[in-house]
Amino acid sequence: MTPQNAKPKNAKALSREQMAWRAAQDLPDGAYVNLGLGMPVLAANYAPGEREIFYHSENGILGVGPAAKPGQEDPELVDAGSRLVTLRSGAAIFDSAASFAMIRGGHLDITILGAYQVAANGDVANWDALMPNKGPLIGGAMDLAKGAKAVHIIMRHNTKDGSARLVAECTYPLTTPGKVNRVYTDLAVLDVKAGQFIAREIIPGLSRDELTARTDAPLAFADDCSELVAPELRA
Amino acid sequence: MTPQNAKPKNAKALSREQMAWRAAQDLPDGAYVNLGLGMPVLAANYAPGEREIFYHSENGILGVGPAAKPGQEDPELVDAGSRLVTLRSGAAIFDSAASFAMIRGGHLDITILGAYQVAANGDVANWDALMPNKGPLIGGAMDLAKGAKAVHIIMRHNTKDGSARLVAECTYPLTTPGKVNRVYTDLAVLDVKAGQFIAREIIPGLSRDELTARTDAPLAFADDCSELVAPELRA
Amino acid sequence: MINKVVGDVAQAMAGVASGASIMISGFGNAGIPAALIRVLSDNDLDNLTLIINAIRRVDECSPALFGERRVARVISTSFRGPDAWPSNFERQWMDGTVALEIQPQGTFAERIRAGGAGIAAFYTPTAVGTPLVEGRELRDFDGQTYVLETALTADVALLRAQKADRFGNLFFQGTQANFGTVMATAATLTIVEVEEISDVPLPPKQVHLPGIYVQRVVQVSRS
Amino acid sequence: MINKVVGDVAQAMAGVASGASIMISGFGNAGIPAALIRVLSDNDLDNLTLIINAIRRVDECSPALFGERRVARVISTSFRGPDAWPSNFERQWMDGTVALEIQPQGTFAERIRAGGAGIAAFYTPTAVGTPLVEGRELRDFDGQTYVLETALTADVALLRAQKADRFGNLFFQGTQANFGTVMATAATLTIVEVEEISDVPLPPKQVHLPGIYVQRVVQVSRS
Repeated sequence: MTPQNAKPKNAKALSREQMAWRAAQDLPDGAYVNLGLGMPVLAANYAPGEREIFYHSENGILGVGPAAKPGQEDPELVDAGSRLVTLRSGAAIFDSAASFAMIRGGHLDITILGAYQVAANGDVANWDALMPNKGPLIGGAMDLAKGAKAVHIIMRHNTKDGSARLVAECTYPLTTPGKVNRVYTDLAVLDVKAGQFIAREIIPGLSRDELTARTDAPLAFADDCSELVAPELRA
Repeated sequence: MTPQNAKPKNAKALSREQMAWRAAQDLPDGAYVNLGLGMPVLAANYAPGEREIFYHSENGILGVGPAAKPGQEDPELVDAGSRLVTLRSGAAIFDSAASFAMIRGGHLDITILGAYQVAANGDVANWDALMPNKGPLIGGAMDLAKGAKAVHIIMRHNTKDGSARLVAECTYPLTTPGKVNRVYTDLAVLDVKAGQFIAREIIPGLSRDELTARTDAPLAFADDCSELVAPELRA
Repeated sequence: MINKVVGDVAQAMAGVASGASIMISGFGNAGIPAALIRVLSDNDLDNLTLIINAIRRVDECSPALFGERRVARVISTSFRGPDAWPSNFERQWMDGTVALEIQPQGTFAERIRAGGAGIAAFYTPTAVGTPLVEGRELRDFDGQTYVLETALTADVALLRAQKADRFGNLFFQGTQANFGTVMATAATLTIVEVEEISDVPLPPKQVHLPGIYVQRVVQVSRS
Repeated sequence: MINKVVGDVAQAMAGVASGASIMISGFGNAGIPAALIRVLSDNDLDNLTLIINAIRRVDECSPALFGERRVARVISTSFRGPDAWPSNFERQWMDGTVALEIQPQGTFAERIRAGGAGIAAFYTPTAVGTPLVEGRELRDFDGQTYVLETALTADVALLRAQKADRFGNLFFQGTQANFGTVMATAATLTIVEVEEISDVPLPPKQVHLPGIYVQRVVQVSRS
């Protein structure tokens, strides 16, 4: 695939907030969900309000609530992004060993992670882009990707130079092989199944040909493939 | 060794309570101690009152207090012997996995166990006397004997038919090899060191020869070997 | 909305089937889910595997379970209790109709923890040098010998706790937690009988077991 | 009488020597023993091994520790923080003067737990299929592949908690526990700075870490 422009010309790519919003719509009522740093953690702002979702933070919270209001912060209550947070009703707190026992033991329903690359066989690479002078950032991602019942990825469809992030085979070091179920990009929502990506939703104005050109892996389209429409959201 | 009478004729063997009392005198201030079922658990009644000792119960207590008084029992607060107990000040409660992590991790200072046999190399056998129609009773003994920093045994010096329990080699299945440091019997206090028993205290009236005859293993006498005198105690 | 509270013990036990492996909490009387155990023998189950430390309590709660030979296999840590010998279970152990796997209590607890924590196996020093590890895989680390033990999981875990809220969060009284906390993590379906359902969510620092590990809660008052 | 409370941080850190392996708790700012970290660089130590998730916090608390090249080796889970690059630690990683062992956070936590729990090694699925396990011992259990990880222990653990009593029992505020609870079990000498010394013993159900795992406690108020 020839590198493209980072973003399509004839369609409006989703913003970070809109990608997070879209991912949030798929979180079911009663789900236990871990949100990775960056875009994934924004999803908590956009889940439909009537659903009860327990957000897990790998430093030891099940039931992360909204960010603490100024003046009401508890400096010792932080999430995995070191943000000062609150707890939702029914939350529990525990230590890191218990937290990763929960992750590794397969108890979380969904983890949403950022990534550099996702391959058509479900491999994900998100911890080391092999950049000079940039150290690796493993943290809890390998445990989460391996342990969660479902792995959802939020990432831009292409790199800044237009290269594909949805690839036939990851060129960056893997976080875990074969675990990704779904990818939310700024152009589409895609399932990962049987060695290919299956587009379920595409942003208005983007042709199937352009999505195919921007994807460096086997890509099919769901029979009910529809428009990916997200509300306007402030950053 | 020819079987003897169960008890010596010319000396008064210690009672269960007196053996427990003697073992309790060696529990230092600030020690974390697990007491096995039977005679060992009696030791808690006899430790010098000015010493702060934290008794561990493998079902999840560090800081077992005295038995609950009638009418003040909490039916959900039991020790490893299923006795309704209280907590001492500064006690903590945890689950069985945490309790055995504490045991196995080598954090307890002393465990006092009952036994069928102790060998001169420190082997102990206390879970299966190979009696017909008597099932094994492992419980937490193997973890405790392996994990505690020091293993003390309370047991009668001889069986009911007069056979030795302090032996050159255990004939019953081992609980753990090579871990016993000290044995409190109804006749003597003995250290286990360098492949032999070393008598440190002997009850009044019992000759060294008779103790030797009643011990089926290498037996030496400490230079400062003294009389083992325990107060009269009610059962 | 999350609501894990069910109306009665029959609903709580719905779907527990013949052939199931069932972990049961309890040490002494603390944490024994006596009402759930009784329902086990009301239902027409057989070929059960019981994973339980307090094996003799089963006979006390429900003589029919062994009496009617519904249990095929027991994994436990000891079974010679202080009471009159033999219980129904013990009779079946003696006549060889119940398979018994017996192991140190710490190994039992750690295997269950591993089962819930995604650890496939671990090396423990306990029981090395004893007949229990004959034929087993041993290995030295830093000059000490360890035995390989594998994780234990089950279809069902039965627990008792003092309080629960609708999220399935549990508060344990006294030493009620014992094996229950790890059993809940290692079973597909965790069912808990509790003294009290709290109408308000338990405060976070009072949650001894997070509701993620609990599927059903039922109130069974003992008082 | 048991009294684990010492008068000041210098007393608390007495005997921590060059060449020591030191576990340090903390996630974000929660549970970071900042005062103890600062004392580490006041003392004339070198050749230290730091076992810490929040490695960049060390530079923030005590630039001298890496600045004066007192650390020979770091075991951590990631170190590219959100702040300006590079920290003193990161400079030394780049020029190769600090050895770095990096691993998944769950493996890091579990290795430390194993160290405190007497487990020599365990098989975990995390990182299988990634470059991190190249050359490592893999093994299949029930059709899934696992990697063998060994226990981590240390000479010293440094923690921060909200409250302690004279027995060394700890109460953690918020998410302050994080790695501290397991680090305390895996170290020979556990030193804790706390916001508050409680004159009365902590109630049993408020004890998040039993005092058996704590050797010294010192009050360091942040407010």
